[in-house]
Amino acid sequence: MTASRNHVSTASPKFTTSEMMSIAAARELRDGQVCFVGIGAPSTAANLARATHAPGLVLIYESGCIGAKPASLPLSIGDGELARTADAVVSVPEIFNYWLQPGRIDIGFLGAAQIDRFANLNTTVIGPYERPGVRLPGAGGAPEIAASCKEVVIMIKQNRHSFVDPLDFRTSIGFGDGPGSRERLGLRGKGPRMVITDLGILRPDPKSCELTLTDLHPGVSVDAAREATGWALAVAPELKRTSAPTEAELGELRRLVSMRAEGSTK
Amino acid sequence: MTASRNHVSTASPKFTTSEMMSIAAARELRDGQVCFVGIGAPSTAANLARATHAPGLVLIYESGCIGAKPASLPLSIGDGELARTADAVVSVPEIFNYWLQPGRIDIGFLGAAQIDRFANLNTTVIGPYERPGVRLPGAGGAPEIAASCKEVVIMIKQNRHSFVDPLDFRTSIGFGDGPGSRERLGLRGKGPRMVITDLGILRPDPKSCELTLTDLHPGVSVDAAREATGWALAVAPELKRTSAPTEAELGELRRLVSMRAEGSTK
Amino acid sequence: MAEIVSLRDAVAELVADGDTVAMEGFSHLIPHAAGHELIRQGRRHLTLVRLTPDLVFDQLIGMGVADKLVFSWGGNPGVGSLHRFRDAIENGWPTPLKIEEHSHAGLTNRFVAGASGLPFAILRAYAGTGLAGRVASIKSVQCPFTGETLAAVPAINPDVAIIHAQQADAHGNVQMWGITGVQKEAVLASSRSIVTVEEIVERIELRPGGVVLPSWVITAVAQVPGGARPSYASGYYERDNTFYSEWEGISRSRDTFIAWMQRNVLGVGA
Amino acid sequence: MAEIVSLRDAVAELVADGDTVAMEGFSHLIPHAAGHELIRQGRRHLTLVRLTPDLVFDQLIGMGVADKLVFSWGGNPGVGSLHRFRDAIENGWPTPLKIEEHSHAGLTNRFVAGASGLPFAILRAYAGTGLAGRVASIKSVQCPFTGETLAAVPAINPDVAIIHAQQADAHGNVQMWGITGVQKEAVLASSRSIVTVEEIVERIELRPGGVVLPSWVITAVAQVPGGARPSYASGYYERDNTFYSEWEGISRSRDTFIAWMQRNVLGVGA
Repeated sequence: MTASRNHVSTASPKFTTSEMMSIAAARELRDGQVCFVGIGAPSTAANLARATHAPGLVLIYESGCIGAKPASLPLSIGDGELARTADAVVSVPEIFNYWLQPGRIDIGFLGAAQIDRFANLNTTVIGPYERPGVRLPGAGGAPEIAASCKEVVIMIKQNRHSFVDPLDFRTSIGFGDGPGSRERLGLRGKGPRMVITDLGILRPDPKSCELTLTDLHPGVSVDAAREATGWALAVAPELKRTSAPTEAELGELRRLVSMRAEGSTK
Repeated sequence: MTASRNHVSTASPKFTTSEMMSIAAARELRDGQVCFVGIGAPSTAANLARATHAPGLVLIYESGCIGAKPASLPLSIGDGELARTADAVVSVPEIFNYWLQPGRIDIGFLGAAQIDRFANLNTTVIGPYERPGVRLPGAGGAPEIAASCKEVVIMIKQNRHSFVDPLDFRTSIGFGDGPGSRERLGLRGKGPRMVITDLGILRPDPKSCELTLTDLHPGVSVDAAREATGWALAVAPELKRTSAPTEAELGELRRLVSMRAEGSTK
Repeated sequence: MAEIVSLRDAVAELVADGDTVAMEGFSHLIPHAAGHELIRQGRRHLTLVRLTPDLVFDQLIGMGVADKLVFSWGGNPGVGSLHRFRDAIENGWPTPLKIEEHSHAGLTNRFVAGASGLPFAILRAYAGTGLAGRVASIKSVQCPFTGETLAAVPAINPDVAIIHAQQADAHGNVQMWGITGVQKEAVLASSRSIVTVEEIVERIELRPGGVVLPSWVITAVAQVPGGARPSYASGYYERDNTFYSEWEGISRSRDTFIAWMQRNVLGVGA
Repeated sequence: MAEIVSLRDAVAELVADGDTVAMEGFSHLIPHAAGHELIRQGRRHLTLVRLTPDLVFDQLIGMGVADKLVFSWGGNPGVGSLHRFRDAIENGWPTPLKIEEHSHAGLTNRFVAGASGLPFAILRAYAGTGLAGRVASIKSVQCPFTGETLAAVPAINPDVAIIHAQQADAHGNVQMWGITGVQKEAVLASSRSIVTVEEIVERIELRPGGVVLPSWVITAVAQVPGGARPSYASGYYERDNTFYSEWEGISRSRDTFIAWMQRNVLGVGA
């Protein structure tokens, strides 16, 4: 909770859009929730939440670490720091079968390369599957995180490459083809609660399930968000403005990120 | 390997029929084999083998103990001594799913209340199932031990109550209804290799699968074995005579049994 | 998150008449004290679930707590029969007891399916036995790849799981070690759970063979030192094998059984 | 019982061209040294299996060892792409690479089924995704109790499993600890297995979180200190995150990749 020593206290500290995205995501996690965390941006946000307003947040990584409390940001989902600080380390079969699949996780926290208007995600290929332009890493734990967690929060930078319709490949399901899709597929979790980008926050419309811009980060215009979206972006009638990062949030985020850099030289 | 201090060395020491049964069974286990052990007589025989000619016998108990090396005979399959001396203790789901089911165990070692001519076993009820005269403990691990181990060795006292045809209930399968039964049921193990009783040893006929008396323990007559069998007992043309227990075997058996008695007062 | 409460309050709040209650412990860490509390509070019409019903289930059945038993091996390990269990099945005393009977492999996989959020489990089991065809919760399924037929058993998802463990911390995280049976699966398969523990420690230090259940999958933790006796708690006390042998005599007649229960369970506070 | 041999002999005797080889290690204990030995011995036409192919699989694929990859996530964790993996899929260099792609949940359950001697596993997975319908090893099955439809995946039973662990004893019993992924299942599912270890100890003392594989389920144990580098071995050395970052530059071009392999793998003894 200590501010970074390098940062001068001001009423509105400067921050990057990536930092705003991490901080907006961290704010969405409540103390005591159980959170299945993908690596990268989701892990940064979850650890920021744990280091600030949600010290009792339970972090679960697909490597088998339950209740990990890393002092620095892990570089991979299997870092030794996660295992050393976990309440329990279980096998990979167990983490998927006993912990994720039954729907006992509150929040699944995912990133992706592409997202569509129903918050379906692509982490598989850009271009045709058989002869891809870019081969992405693939599914990993994402399809079952997306299906089985009670709710899902997605972090993704918003631009014409990432916000596309249709996806080149549907790796993980959000709301499928729209209302009723998840129910027809027998999925237990409620699906994406929100998508947090570097420009703002989108939430599914309660009726149409279509992602709707509901919040803009400081300094971002609706037009900029529309311009960064590969379909006609729905915008909520009353747009909220995200509060700028506090000094405490920014300081803690920067501390975590700098510790990762140090950790990587070990 | 030390003889009991209480026993005077003679050329042919005195022994009970139960002792002969344990010793005959122990002799059938070879060093380095992996043996899934039921409690009671099978556990006694397996631990006797490990204490005498088969120090590298790997004992597996359904409580999850792999490679248990108890110094005294366990009273239950879940004794602390088994866990303390095991190479690994795993969960009960794991012991059945990863260790027994795939057929990686050499020998399954079973007892029963009743056996029929095809070495099927009953540990469920005496009398009708819905209104039993005697309710027995039930299946436990036996049906899958009988089905999945590469071979099965059965220990049972031979009399008109235990050697019956038909069984009151078929809890665990030997050769089912005879030749081809196991194959039709898709069982992977070869089934019972032998049945060791207090009177002798029976082995399945290679063609008919019917249990055939092949060995008589010292002092037992064919007529006595026939009299103790609830069906017309098949007898091998060349009957072998079991060697009497050696002093070393008896001494070790008695030491193990006496240590159980001591252990039970803890 | 688990609440740390008294055993009396845990049973009062979390176990209702008619519930399905799994009490696990495979020859180790058997929740005897919790069973006695169920008896003292006069629970009725329970469906009791356990792979290896032994003395505490004999007591629960003999006191008329259960309408039904789901099990795979019922006996006094290393000693012999459970006489109260037999009396209930053979003679309907004190009340008829319905049974649903599996093998260990089958019932353990019912817990696995329950813990996994699956409606059923597949296994190689029951082929050629009298259980197949007789027990409604044993069916079969075909492999969609090889066509092979396998046994299928339905998930079991009890209302309450009750287990005993060595340690909890102040947050309600639990650790057990030694033979841990199917306790993790029983807790994860159940809607609610009660864990009695030998002691509440400042901080759980992971042990070799330690199995941890985090607080957020447990409903209530109660400190009950000796809560597994006459079973044992590895690292705390040994199995009272003498009592297991004595139970044969105590339980053989209805009168000696009732007298023993009056003296040792009903007349004793939680 | 496991034989204790050199890594060179283990690979020479147990891995043949055309074999299906699972090399497991979930961001920990990744068997790099064994992978390099496969490259040095010039194995060809392997089907490689791994949940998380990363640097050592990039190297194996880039050196033309594999015809096919069965996997669920292929990347340089925390860094980015695997360029040799991408070059093989996107451009067929140095040889076309067939892929069979699952999610972690699906592939891990294929190992579980393989270790369990079952022909398939059931799970809640793939519904509504592009993998269902595209991947032949994803089918469905109906619950015989509830009628619910679940995903089914076939068991995977590799010819050889290769893993790295911290310790073995002189009998070939193995212990690993920390994140242990799906290594136990990989060994139990495979016909043969090679375990490289940091050290051979007098006697295995069970650790918290320790997973033991007894000697009699292992084919060969080879002592290879540092055999997981640049991955890590909990209790022995840390992950070389710098090298993971540098691999991005090394692997990006075919030339720098080949030069690195020549210098650091082909020119070095086992």
